This record gives sequence, structure tokens and C-alpha cells, in this order.
Amino acid sequence: MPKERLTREQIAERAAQELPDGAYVNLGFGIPNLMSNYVLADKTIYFHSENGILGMGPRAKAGEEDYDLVDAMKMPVTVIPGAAFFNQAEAHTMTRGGHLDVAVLGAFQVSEKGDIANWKVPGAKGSGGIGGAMDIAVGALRLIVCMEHNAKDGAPKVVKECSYPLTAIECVKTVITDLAVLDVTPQGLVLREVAPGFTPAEVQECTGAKLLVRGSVPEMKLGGPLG
Amino acid sequence: MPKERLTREQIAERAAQELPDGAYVNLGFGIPNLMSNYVLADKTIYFHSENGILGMGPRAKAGEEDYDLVDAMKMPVTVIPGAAFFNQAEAHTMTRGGHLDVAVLGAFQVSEKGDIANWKVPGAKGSGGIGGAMDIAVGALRLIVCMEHNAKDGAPKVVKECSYPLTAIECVKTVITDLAVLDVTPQGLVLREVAPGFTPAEVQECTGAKLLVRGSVPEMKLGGPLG
Amino acid sequence: MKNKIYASVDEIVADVPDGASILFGGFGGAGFPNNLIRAIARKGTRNLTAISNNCGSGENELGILFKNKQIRKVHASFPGPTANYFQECYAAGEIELELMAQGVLCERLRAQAAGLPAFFTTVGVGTEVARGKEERVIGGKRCILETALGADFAFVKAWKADRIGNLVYRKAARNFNPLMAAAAKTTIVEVDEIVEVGALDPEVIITPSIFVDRMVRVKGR
Amino acid sequence: MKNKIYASVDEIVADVPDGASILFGGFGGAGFPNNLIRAIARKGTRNLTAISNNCGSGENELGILFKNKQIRKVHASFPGPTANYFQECYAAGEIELELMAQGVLCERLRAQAAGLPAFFTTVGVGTEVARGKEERVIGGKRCILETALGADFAFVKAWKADRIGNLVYRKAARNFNPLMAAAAKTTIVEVDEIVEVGALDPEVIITPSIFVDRMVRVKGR
Repeated sequence: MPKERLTREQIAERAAQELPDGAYVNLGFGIPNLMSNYVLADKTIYFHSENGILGMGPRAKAGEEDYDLVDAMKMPVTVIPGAAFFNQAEAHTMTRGGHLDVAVLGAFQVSEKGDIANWKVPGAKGSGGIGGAMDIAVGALRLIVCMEHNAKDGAPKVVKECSYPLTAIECVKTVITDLAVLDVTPQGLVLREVAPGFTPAEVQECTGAKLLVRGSVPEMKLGGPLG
Repeated sequence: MPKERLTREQIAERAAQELPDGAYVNLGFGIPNLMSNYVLADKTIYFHSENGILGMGPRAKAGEEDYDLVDAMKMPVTVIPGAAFFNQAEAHTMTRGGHLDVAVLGAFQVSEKGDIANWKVPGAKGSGGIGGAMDIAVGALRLIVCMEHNAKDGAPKVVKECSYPLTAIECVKTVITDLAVLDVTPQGLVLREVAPGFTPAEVQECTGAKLLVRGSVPEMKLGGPLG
Repeated sequence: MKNKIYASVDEIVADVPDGASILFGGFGGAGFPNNLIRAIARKGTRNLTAISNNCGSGENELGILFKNKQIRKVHASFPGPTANYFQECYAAGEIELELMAQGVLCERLRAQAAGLPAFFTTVGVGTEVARGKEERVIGGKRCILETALGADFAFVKAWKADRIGNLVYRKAARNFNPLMAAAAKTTIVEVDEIVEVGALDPEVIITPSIFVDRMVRVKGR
Repeated sequence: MKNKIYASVDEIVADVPDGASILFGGFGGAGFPNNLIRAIARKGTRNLTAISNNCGSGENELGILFKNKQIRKVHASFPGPTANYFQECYAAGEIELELMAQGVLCERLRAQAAGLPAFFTTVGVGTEVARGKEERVIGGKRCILETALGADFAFVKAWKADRIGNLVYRKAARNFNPLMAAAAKTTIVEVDEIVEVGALDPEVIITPSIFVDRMVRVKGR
């Protein structure tokens, strides 16, 4: 049986394990947005949306949409008890000012120093758009990136230096991919976990930066709601 | 009958005539604080307090005081219909950001360029205190100063250059005293009105800066509620 | 007392001149002053500078103004992939665009509202948006200098107003609206309902009336 | 889930160390966290840095901490003529004082809360407070540079809280409290009433729970 990389859902599941009970958390576009499905029932997480919501609940059910209550992706959502509404500057007081316990973003590239590139593909058509990513990346107390370990053409997305336009420098603390969990440390990238069935050497081979291996590297534990 | 300078109440009465209907107004300590008694019944003025009130009404009656509803002078006040509460930073967004139509401050000195000194007496004991005066002076769309024309020792308070520590520079538009109404213009101080019975020459004699007299100078019109 | 209430959206924007700069509230489909935008589209005002997080979705929101070629310059955070009329104008070189981080857009508006000419931020350091901007280290952090951003007009969508212009918003339709209401020379509000003075609790007013110049009651988004 | 509610004011300040910096809400007698202040007085914590608009009135508000010589340094806007214990310490040279404009104090706190290391303001230009500060002309206006100001702790007085720390204030007792709640490493709130989660309307919450670390219910001012 060929070894399989994690699905996007499984990356989200593993990332959700990083959220401590009671945390204030912002989830970005893409894989991070799937994470709320994997928060265990014994935890309460306060999800923040940069358009002015703290305490977002699940997406609104069909027929119950309120288009004045949307998340940063324009999707109708709900709120949980204890939610609060505020203006967009206050929402970014929370991001930039170091009030979010955790933020999780998708990315095109992450460097070994924790630089992140996630807003613009070089040479892409159109204006591009930044949105809230720069503010969130700079300000979150702990920034996690969820992404595939490699691009569609196989190019490593964990790299020595980002070649894509940067979103923010030296801010990523942890990278969770379909192959590994990596921590950005002053010494470099530490391989904390590998995907089930993969070896540290195999992960290193798919990575564009040197990985530090400290002792034996455990496999990610999966098997949540969809496991 | 010897000519009499205006009382503090009369200065306040004359100054209240400068407030247009519907104006958003901050009144400082001292004579300005008396002005609300002289706003004619056909005008609505929204009084601002830098501790977070817009739409202040009269002082609270005895026995009806609410010590969570005080003005910038710590006095229990009331609010009128249409009032709003907000935090102190938003209160100063209103002062500094050019949103107050009129602010009226007391002063120790005003210079012919519109500099104002109102927070500290040179050589006085104690720490002194600035409060909201600097923010209000800098930001109000129209800054009026109400004060006696001369200090107790007779020294002019309208001067060429302030010798007292400054509150803000080049911001006073109009000075209303017990002797005159003066407008600060790019050409200098224009004598707009004199107190009843006084001549421009007499006002000039009591003033520490050159007054410009354009044609005949009318007398202030008084005779409001207490007139 | 000055009446801030206008009878129609066309009247309320009648004096917006060619070349005006306008702040547009709204984010993610919520809180856009669509009725005012359509009034400006009907009026045909040209050479506008638009400050808005997004640049429309098809003909919706700001889309119609790009379709009509009424906008010459844009300050935005996320024009958006569905802003096809904007993207066409942009590709054709017809539009000058300043792109910035969303929180920086918020703070530049607030700085204008609060009379703060400029501020240092850590957001954008080391990225394209830092190009040409002054950089320095403050408290051990690399920062860049950003300046206040205001406009001639703000177009704001509120939920309820009282007759003197105190505003409340609804849920996430608040977003940029209170910031923009405070950052323009003339603030124009479309609102679902206008209530009597005193009907709004002073504790819950989000935009105090001092920031509002004109209001019009509208039906529908 | 982490419990933010403490049983007593003495417990809630138990770990405030000598040398700590503390933001104190309140203005003009309203909104002072008097019960927390008295707890610190009982505890006898020394060498404090206090950031507060006022410096007490007799033994009230911050007064007791000056009477007890617990404060070494003050950042204030208007210490106040009735702050006699502060004035005595100040006259005796026992206290270092930074005096600033009230709106500048507000913005320095907000800058800290919002992660903005510094800003330019027109307030103070040409006055004593501009001494030693960088000055430049921006957009034709003379400005001086002011930096963010935060602290280890904020002592906040709120009216109602829900059990996760969303806060509302009462009338003009709001004043500096929401600014300070957001500008400290650890925010400690004394509150008249703690209600169930969900009992406060999300539209009217002034301080969202993200800014609140600890709460204690108190009786009396």
C-alpha cells in the first residue's frame, strides 16, 4: 500500500489539536477554515473574524442565512453565546495588538525563519489583494500555517527563503502540512511530527530547508470526527 | 456714572451668542462653563464633554445626582434626548479630529497670533495639570477664548507674545472679554465690538497687542436671561 | 435646527462633484451603501477616487461604478476576484490602485478621524507595501510610517438612525462604516429606519451624531 | 475552560509584584476601580508605576496609594488640585511625573492596544510637552512623535460582565476603562454584576472578552 499524504481535512484535524481550550483564534482562507469542524466538544474556542465578530459559530443553515452576519469569506455564519460585534479597526486592534492567542493561515511558502508568503502569486494576472493576512500574521501571539507540503509541481513550500511576495517576516511559529508538523525556532526548523508512515528523511527530501531532528520523531495522531 | 466692565456672567452671555443652532460645542472651565445658561430657547446645542458625553444637559438637581454621569469638572450633570456615551479616546477623536464646531476655553493669555496659555502659571507650586485643553485647542473648528481683559494686577491678558507656558499655538479665532470682542486674523487682532460705554482707544490701552479698528466699532448687545 | 434628513438618494448625492473622493463602507457583502452607490451611478459622476475594502462583485456594490468607468483611483485592501469590472479597468491601465493591508486601511481612516497625521506600524515591514516608506526601529520592532487617509465624502450604511444622526448598525454590517463616518468632510448615510430623537439608548449608539451630515431612508439592500 | 472569575479583590491582585506598572481607569470620580486600589493598598505593593488621568482626591481613588508611598512614577494628564497626597510626594521629590495632554494619553493607550508603536500628533506642538520630542511637518501641519504606552496590569471598573469577560460600562464611568482594558498584559476588572454568558446583547458589548483576564464582583464604589 503506497503511503498517503494527509488530506486537507486531516491537516485541519491535526491543526485543531493545537488550539487550547478558551483560546481566541482567527482562521484564514483554505485549510484553516476547515478546522472548526475538528474542535473537540470539551473545548470552547472563540473564533474571531476581521470584519468585526468574536464568537463566531458554524455556518448558517440553508434558509437561515442572515447576510448582515457573514465571515471574512462572505459566508453567512452564526454566533455563539458570548459573542460580540465591533468595528473593523477594533477587529484589527485584536489582530495587530497581540490579543489573538492563535491565528492559522494558509500559505504559498514559509521560510525557515518564519517568513510567510500567502497573498500574491508572482506573475499572476489581476490586482491581487492583501485583506487581513498581513495584520493577522504580524500580530497573532502564535501563528500557525496549514498548507500542503509541496506545490502541485512538487516544489517545496517550506523553503530557505521565500521567492513569492512576502506577507510578513519572522512570524510563523508552527507549520502543519500533509507531511509534517514543524516548529520555527531560533536554531531553525524543528521536525516535531511526521505524517503516519513517513520518515524524517522522506520529509526532509520534500522540504526546501534543513530540518532539525531531535531524537525520535513521533507520527501525527489522527482519528477525530472524520478519522 | 463710572463705566463698568462686563461681569463674568455677561461675558458668558455674549459668548453664547456665538454658538450657532445645532452646533457641537465643548465648554471649558471657568467663564465658558457659565455659557449654557445663556443659550436661547430656539437653539439646540450639543454639549460635548471630554470624558465621553455628547448631548450634556443642565447640572443634576439636588437629590438627583448620578455620580456615574459627571462632566469634565466632576459635577453631576444630565443628558438631553439624543445624547451618546463613548470612551475617552473617541471623545478626543471629536476634539482633535476637527469635529467640534466650537470650543470655548478660559485663558491666562492669548497672543495676537492666536496662541493660548491656559494650563500653568509660571512659578506656581505643585505639578500643574493639562487635562483636555491642549487637544481641544488644537482641534476645534472654531476656538473662542473667554476671559477678563486684564489680570488682577492690571496686566493685559491679550498680548503680543505669551509669557505663560503655552497650551497650543495659532488656534484662537475669537477672544471675548469684559471689554471687547476680538477676532484673530492673518492681519492681526481685529476689534469687532467693545463693551457698552467703552471706546476703541480705551480698549487698546488695556491691551498688550495692537488692535486693528475697521470703521466704527459697535457695542456688544447684552440683555439675555440675566440682562 | 439644521435638518439632516433628505427625501431621496438622488437629492442627497446631488452635489457630489466630478473628481470627488469617497469612502465606501461595507465588507463581504454586508453594510454596503448600495442605494447611494446606485444614485452616483445614475448621476454619472466621474473621475472619482474610491476608498473601499473591496471593489464590487459583478455589478453589485462598487461594481457598477467600475462598469461605468466612473472611478479613476482606488485605495483598497482586497479588490476581490469577483470584482470583474474593476479587474478589467485595472488590466486596461485605466485605474490607479493603492493596495494596503486591511488593518492599515482601518487605522489610516481612524487616524484621519482622530486628527493624527501619521503612525508607525509593524504591518507590511519587509513586504512590497513597505516600498518607498520610511522605516525605523521603535522599541526593538521594525516599523513603517503610514499616513492618515480621509475623503470629501463618506457613503455609509446604517441600520437605525435618530433624527439628529446618531447611528446603530446591524451585526457584521458595522465593519468599516463607523470608521468612514468619522473620516470624511461630508458623511452621507443610507439607513433602514429613522427613529425619534431619544429612541436610541445613549449607551448603544455606535456613531454619535457629530459625525453625520446627511441621512436618507432607503428600502432594500 | 479557564475561569476568569475570582472570589475576592485580595486574591485577584495577589500576584501584582513590587515594581509593577498599572493602568487605572476612571475620570472625575466616575469609573475608578476603587476596590482594587484598596486591595493594593492593603497588600502594600511598592515602587509602582501608575498610569492614570488623575492622582486621587484626598485618600480616595489613587490617593491612598500616594499616602502609603506605594507609587514611584506617574504618567498622568491632570493630577488635580485635590490630589493632596500626590502633591506632597511630588513636592518632596519622591515621585517621577510625566504630564501629558489627556487625548495624547488616550491615544498612547490605544496605540499600545492596537500594536502601533508610535504616532504623530499636532497636540503639544510649540509647548513644554514637545521638549525633546521629534518634530516634523506632515501635510502642512507641525507634529510631534508620541509612543505607545501600556503596562503590566490594568485595573478596570465595569458595570456588568458576563462570565467570559464581555463588559459594559455605565454612562460616563466608561471613560478610560475600555482603553486600559485593551492596553495591559493582564487586565483585572471589578464589576457590579456578573451575568450568564449570552445575557449581554452582542451589539452593545463595549469591551469584548478577549481583553479581559480576571474579574471580581464588588459591592459599592
